[in-house]
Amino acid sequence: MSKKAKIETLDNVTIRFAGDSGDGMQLSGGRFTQTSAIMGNDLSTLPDFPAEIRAPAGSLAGVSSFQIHFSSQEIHTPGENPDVLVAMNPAALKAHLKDLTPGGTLIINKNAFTTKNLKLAGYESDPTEDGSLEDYYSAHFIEMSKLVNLACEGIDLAPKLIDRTKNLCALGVLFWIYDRPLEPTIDWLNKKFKSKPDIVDANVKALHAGYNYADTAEIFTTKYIVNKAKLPAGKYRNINGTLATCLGLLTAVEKSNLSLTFAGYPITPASNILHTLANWKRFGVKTYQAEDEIAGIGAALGASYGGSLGVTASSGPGIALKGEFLGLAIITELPLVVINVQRGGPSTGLPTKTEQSDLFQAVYGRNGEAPMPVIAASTPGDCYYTAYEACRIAVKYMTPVMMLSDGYLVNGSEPWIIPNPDDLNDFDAEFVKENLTDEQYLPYKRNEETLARGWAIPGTKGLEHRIGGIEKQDVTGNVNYDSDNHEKMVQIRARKIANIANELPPTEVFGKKEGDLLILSWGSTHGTCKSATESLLSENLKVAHVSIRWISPLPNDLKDILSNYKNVLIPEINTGQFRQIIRAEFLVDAIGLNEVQGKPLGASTIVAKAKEIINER
Amino acid sequence: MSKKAKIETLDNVTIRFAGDSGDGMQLSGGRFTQTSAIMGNDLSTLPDFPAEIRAPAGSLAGVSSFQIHFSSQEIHTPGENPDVLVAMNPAALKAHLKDLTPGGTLIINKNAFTTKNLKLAGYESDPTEDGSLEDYYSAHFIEMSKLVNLACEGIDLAPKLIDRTKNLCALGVLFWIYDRPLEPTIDWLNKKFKSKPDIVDANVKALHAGYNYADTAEIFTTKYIVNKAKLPAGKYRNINGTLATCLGLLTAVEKSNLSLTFAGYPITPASNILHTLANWKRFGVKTYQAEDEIAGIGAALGASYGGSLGVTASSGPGIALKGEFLGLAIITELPLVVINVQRGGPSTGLPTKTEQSDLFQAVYGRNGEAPMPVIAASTPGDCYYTAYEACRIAVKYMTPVMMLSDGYLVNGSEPWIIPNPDDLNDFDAEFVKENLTDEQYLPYKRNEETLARGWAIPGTKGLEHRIGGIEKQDVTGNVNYDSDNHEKMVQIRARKIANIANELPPTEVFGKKEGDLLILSWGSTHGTCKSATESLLSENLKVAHVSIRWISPLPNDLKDILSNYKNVLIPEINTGQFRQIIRAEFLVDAIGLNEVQGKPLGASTIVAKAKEIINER
Amino acid sequence: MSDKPLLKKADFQSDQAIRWCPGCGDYAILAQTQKTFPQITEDKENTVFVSGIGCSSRFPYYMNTYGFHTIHGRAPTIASGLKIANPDLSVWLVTGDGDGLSIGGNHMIHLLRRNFDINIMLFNNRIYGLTKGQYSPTSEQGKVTYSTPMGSLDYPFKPTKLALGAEASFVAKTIDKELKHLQAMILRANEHKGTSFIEIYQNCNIFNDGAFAKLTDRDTKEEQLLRLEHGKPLIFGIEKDKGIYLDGTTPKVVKIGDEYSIDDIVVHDEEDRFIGDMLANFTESEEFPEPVGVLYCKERPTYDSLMSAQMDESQKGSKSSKGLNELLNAGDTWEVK
Amino acid sequence: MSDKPLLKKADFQSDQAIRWCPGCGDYAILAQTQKTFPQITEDKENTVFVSGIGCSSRFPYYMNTYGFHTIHGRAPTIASGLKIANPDLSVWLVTGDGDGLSIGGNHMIHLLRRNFDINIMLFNNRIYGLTKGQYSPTSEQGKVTYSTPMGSLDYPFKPTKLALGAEASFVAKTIDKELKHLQAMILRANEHKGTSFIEIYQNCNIFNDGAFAKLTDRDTKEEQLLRLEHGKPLIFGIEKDKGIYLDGTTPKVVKIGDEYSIDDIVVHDEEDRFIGDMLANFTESEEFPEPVGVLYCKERPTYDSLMSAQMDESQKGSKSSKGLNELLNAGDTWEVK
Ligand SMILES: Cc1ncc(C[n+]2csc(CCOP(=O)(O)OP(=O)(O)O)c2C)c(N)n1
Ligand SMILES: Cc1ncc(C[n+]2csc(CCOP(=O)(O)OP(=O)(O)O)c2C)c(N)n1
Ligand code: SF4
Ligand code: SF4
Ligand SMILES: [Mg+2]
Ligand SMILES: [Mg+2]
Repeated sequence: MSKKAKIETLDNVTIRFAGDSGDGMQLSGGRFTQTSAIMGNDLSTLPDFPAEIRAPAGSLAGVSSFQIHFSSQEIHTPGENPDVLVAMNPAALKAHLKDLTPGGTLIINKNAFTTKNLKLAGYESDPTEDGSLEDYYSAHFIEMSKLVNLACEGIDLAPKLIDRTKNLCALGVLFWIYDRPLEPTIDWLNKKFKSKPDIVDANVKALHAGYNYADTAEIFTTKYIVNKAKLPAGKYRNINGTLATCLGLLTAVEKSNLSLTFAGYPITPASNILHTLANWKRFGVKTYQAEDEIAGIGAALGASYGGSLGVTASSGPGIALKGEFLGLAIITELPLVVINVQRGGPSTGLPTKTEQSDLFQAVYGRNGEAPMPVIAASTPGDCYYTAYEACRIAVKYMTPVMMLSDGYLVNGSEPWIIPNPDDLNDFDAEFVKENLTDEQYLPYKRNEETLARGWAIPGTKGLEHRIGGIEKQDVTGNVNYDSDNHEKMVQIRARKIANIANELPPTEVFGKKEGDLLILSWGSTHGTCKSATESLLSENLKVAHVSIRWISPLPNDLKDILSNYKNVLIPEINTGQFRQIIRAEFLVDAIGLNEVQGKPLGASTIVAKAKEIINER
Repeated sequence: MSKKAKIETLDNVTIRFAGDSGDGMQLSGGRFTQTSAIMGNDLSTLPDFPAEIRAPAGSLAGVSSFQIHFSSQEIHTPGENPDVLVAMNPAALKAHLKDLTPGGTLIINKNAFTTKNLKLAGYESDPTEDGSLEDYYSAHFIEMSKLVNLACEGIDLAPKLIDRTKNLCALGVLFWIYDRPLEPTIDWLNKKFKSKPDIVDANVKALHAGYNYADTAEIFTTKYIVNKAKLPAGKYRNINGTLATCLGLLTAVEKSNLSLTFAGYPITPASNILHTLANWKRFGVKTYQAEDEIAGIGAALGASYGGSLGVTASSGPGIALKGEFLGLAIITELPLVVINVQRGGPSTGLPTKTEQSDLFQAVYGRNGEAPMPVIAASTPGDCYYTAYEACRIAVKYMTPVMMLSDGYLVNGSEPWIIPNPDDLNDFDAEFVKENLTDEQYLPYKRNEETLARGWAIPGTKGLEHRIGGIEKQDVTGNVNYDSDNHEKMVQIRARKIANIANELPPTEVFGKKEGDLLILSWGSTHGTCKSATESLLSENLKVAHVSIRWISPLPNDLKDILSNYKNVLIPEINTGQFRQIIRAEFLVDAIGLNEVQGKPLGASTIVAKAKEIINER
Repeated sequence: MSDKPLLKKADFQSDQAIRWCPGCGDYAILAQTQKTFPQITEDKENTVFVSGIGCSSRFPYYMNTYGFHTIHGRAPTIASGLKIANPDLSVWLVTGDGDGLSIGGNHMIHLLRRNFDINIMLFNNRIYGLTKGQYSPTSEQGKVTYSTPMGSLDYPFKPTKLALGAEASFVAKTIDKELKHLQAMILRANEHKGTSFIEIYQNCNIFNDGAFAKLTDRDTKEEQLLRLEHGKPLIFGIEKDKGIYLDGTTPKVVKIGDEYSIDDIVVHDEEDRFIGDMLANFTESEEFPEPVGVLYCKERPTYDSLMSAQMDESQKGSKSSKGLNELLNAGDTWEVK
Repeated sequence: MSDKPLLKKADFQSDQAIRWCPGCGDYAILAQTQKTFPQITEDKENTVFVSGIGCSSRFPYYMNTYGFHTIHGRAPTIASGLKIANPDLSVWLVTGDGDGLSIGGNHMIHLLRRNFDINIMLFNNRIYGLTKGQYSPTSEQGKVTYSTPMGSLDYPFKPTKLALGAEASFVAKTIDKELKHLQAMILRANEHKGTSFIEIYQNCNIFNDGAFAKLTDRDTKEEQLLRLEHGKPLIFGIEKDKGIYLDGTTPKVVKIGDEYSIDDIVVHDEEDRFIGDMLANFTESEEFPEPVGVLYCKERPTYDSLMSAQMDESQKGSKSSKGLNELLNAGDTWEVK
């Protein structure tokens, strides 16, 4: 039956699945991802959800998409312009066509191009009929709804449910084109819908229908092979940033024998952290949905005061509300982890889109002299290590720590070597022991090395003491209004945070150790910058990439590193906030590459900018 | 009767009145100030209140003080180390003696040095008896309580009330020493206690008692004369920063024909703004005490939305709570003035002390790309002009504006030429006119020059429209999630604020137009920096002083000015926040002089530091 | 109202595409509001809808009046400031059970006690819709949601009881599906001078479908609803054969017939706060029917009218035009020549 | 309690100098608390006092237990988190009418409905003390203060009514000058499992002196105070000759004698929420005496106990020690060699 297809090998492919919110695009994308992972590709993914809960079916506002970039090489981004666009309805086509690579492959569910849907998407004429697509793309119009209906004949399911399987049909087509096995998906369906055999049946039939259609129909003439990537050896899983963050927190408390108390208030895109942790009660994790963000951080701080590690998470507007409490955490010197999953601002802004524009808020957004460590995760999987480090530093230095994440990181995913918690930095947490002497406990006596005060928790005999937000007397912690004491305490608090830099590992420089251009990134632009650097290095340009994890304090060796390059380029999804910090700190005339479009930067933009700089300066 | 006293002329004198909270030191200080003002001295004052409401009488926590610096020259600070210390009880002596100039004059109320008071102040032996003071100071122990008791014999008042007049006795002594008339004080007493002749009588007697004592007793051998200062001609009054701020706000609305709505929540040291404005209902000012700071700014923004100029004021922790709402004001582009009367932080910190440590919060403390003008007042009287400008810019550019003030500015006072509102910058406020056409009103259409959108207030026919915190479509203001539109709006909002720099007057440079050192200040360190600069210039050093009013945006000409000096010194009452901004903006290796002691900097510290820089570099 | 031409429902429909989920109860509330408004005003420019954040809070976008979609929980603050600036506006506040009672609870209770002349429509779907289904302060204890996989632990608020506890001067309850009743409540709120609090039970068919089913099912609802009418006895049931009887201080449901006659039944008095409190306690109880209608309504001076009075009073005698100069020149002054 | 040696009042006195104004009612409350505590605990390390900001909120500094002076209005959040972390602690929350009902009103009502086992002492002096005398949400309408020179406009909260509206499970009221009664209320709050709300009328002799004079003047107070006792009729007056009678749904003060006998008087039942609501309405009214004592007390599961139960339940069967690895390795995994 099967026609003889040409076979070509590719290094890299980016596919974007796009359809109505109800079309199951996240599922198709997820399954393609899983299968590719098992096949040994490196990959990176990025879902994009509509802002509305349930926008009207067929509307532009209701389009949901999922992009996967997979490769036989190491990759670092979910890709820019897709090579393949799957468009399940006119709105999806309208919203995403502009991104498709010229000459790219278009796979369209022809049955969804009804007059009503075309109108909803704002098409005057039907692009699957008017020939407007074929000139520019390799366009395939497949009657997916019809295909699945035929395939599922005889299954006792409502027509609506059968129609819903068309996402599996689309997946089947792609599996054929990229020569991927169907079994992992079939296994998964069997597990997922264990109790609903009809559903499994319909979905499997739809999957095969798509696969067979591609195999049989004359329209696809080439199969593509994307080989295994050479990845570091290890046991892998796919992970998104939310789960990685939660696992990082859990690892932190398990290693330190602490308990975890998470208190927060729902907000997109941070809510999933609460949801995930809420399922982990069996591991001793306590979660608390507070009445607002202030109560969330308050309860987390209260928990820390009580000897559990308090963690809270939110996004821009919610973080804004936590500012006053951060000051209290700083002056009372209690451990606390605050996670900011950044989204587009200002104000409510673009709540479902990614952005890096809360950096200023994290570093500077408090009243008074209120220094506080700020750490940023660079990839979905890195959220694990970042969350772990945030907890470790919070406890070791008795300080609140702000962890910066963003919409892309929490929702994006990548293959991830399952870590061995034993390999992580040691993490000792100790409470002050009970005091059976007559001596008054001194809550602000410090560890000489870290300058951390003791963690003396209520319930411990002989440590009764009072803390609060008024300036404290050195050593005793009593209320104190003296000038000299205040200045001293301001300095101690600053020094304590600055000292953290002394324990940071040497900063990794990827690329040339000196040269024309250093690309400096923080947070989720890591992958894009690394890809761009690889590309520039492959053209023999003298460039390097440094990705900064600790923004406050900055690593001690950064100054020297910066001095090894003629130029410094800082790409950010904001108007130049990190650039401002680097300029102030090192008086380096860093150049910004700034796009604020609610989505990750593209590596090609960075490559172009880098070349421009190298050539011009 | 009167002995023949030597007469000496002095340029400058600084007196500090210190006593228990109940001792009336603020009153003595105020009267001395007023009399000196009328005599034509230039002057500057600084009260210092205890943090407690009513700390136990005689305790260190209960000491209240008032410092006045008066001069026959122009002066800019309340002085550093007083030449004269009036100490009404042992605690006052204990708390303030360390600041008294070596060899300075001590005037002590001997009667308060009881065993109980000595113990409360922590004295082991009586310093008025053990000779410990006379070696270092010109110490005068006066039995003030006894003096007033004798003077008031026959007046039918409770002994407690009579004893309370001893602050007038102390004042009388000082009036004699500095050759000042008693009449202004007597007139004032008559007015103030019109309905209580006995009180007037006792106070006047006490005043005379002190004056006569100084005149008669052998202990004061010299009278000092501080001549009139050559001040700019005009009608003067004494003013503190709170009143100046309120007058500035009122002037703004009167000039623009707007109404003023002030909404806030009490917090030290900002509450007096609310109290002052609450008394001005007769001028159309509406004030609203909200349930918290969030409600305060929300109501102010709601008022602005309704066409009244909304103003709110708070201090550090309260400003922290307003951050989320600032984002809403920025994206909805409504006028709003937020006044931050800075105090010592972090957290509750030192609530009654001054500090400049909320600069970062003002400039950077918001989520998302949230640019907003920041203006800082430099002297108590300058609060008037600053508040006026804050209002003008808020309305002209349809933006929230943050005005920075501080504990020193609101409580300190200085002689002030009564301004003529007609001389101020024009201030036109116009609402969008009603629209009787069928065309949809476009709320985000902009003025081409200022980029401000129209102020279209509810109640106006034909302008019905919807605004909110989600990203808005350019021109229409509709909800919009597009990438390109978002980037465009981010840029427009930034440009609108940056453009304000184009209308700022040329920056004033005091001193050499180029040279070795520029002293750069913002906010209330203005006076100290100016004094230091005068002193350095008098030694023929090549220095200058620039005081920055607009911190965001910075003036366009600052870059050139900075380039005219070998070094830049930035004195601040924080750990270097403005320095950080200047470094980032101009890549200038500015040097910081930072003291965080809850009190104004001293000019001598700056002078010393300046010399060190000039000599070393 | 004057003799201007009456506005129509369509005049209150904005041009924005409505983005609630198909089937959401919010649609019905919007439609009833748009339908009622021609009876409320003939100048739509004087009406302002202010909201917080949530599905319900998108409401202002769809009303062709002035509208302000503010931030989460803070609509009462904006509405209060707006009313201070311009007491003549008709200000409507739309909020949800999360927006108005969780993050915004404090502003809500303070608005109620201050009694600004503002009308509140609280859409209670007992869930957070916009953030995709976490429990809210009105969710029943034990509710399984994303954030509470083993069931929620918090005891819920009864919104009308909280409102009465906060000294509300007008408290009513209605249901998205009770179209006429909803309209009537909107009209009553509009008539009331002072803060009017209408709780509207609203079905979120995506995350909390059927939360109010027993109150809206044609077959069962009359057994469950206690329809309040001022001056009428508190009776209910398909046969109108049950009523509320006060046994000492304790209310009881009794059957009207042999033992109890209609005269034994408590007569509703909207101005009686003891009755209002009692009815609010009936919310979502096993024992009592669910009261809908006006639980309590008693006017007292509004904040805005008191403020206007003070402003007027303060301006008596003094002329504000001279004010600024008078103030600038107050206190001791002196001339330097 | 065990047979450990009893602690003494002095054991609960910290070494910090007390900084309230001489004559402040706070002193009496502190003294009664320190006096009562030996009856409450024999391990002072298990007691934590948490407060916000205000004069009253300095309280923890003076108790020789653990103490946390937090930020304005937010003490309930810290206390809740503390109780989550360690449900065995005895947590006391001290707040003021500004701290607890103005800026902190939302956290307060949510704490009450959640019913954490925490004891709240709200010092109501009807003024902002620490910020030097602005009116508060409990100040009477028309109050002249620095921020309201022509008199305040807001209608005040009745704190006990708000607490009941927020589903409080224990609501009591007492007075700084009623030393024994104050002690008794502290003991009752301690006994109650769940959030206990004690409102304490407290004189601020600096900014609001005499606010409660009619309730504390020896000569008049018994005519004004309705001393609540469970199971006893609601009578008051120096001669104990007045009582509360229910006329239909409406309470009335009646004289016991000819027309009404003691049997006509409502009998207090702490567990009856209808009575609780009624009594809360009596607050600061012209018509009714001021109730002091326990208005309402009815236990229901506490948040902390429900949470503990869920934690226990979740851990049945699964061993948490293996948890981390299980989670790390969950889902599809594959090996790269
Ligand atoms: C400061 C802040 N915190 C949290 C959110 C996220 N958020 C938006 S709406 C909402 C709750 C919505 O619930 P409700 O008010 O009941 O409205 P509904 O969607 O159910 O109509 C939350 C938590 C936000 N936008 N801002
Ligand atoms: C965020 C914040 N806002 C305002 C203040 C100022 N403030 C401190 S205490 C207080 C009110 C105190 O009143 P109350 O709670 O009644 O306590 P009292 O002093 O009367 O005992 C205020 C407004 C503050 N410290 N923090
Ligand atoms: S999520 Fe619920 S409340 Fe929100 S629009 Fe959808 S159905 Fe309505
Ligand atoms: S101001 Fe009032 S409440 Fe505060 S300590 Fe003084 S008397 Fe007590
Ligand atoms: Mg809801
Ligand atoms: Mg108070």
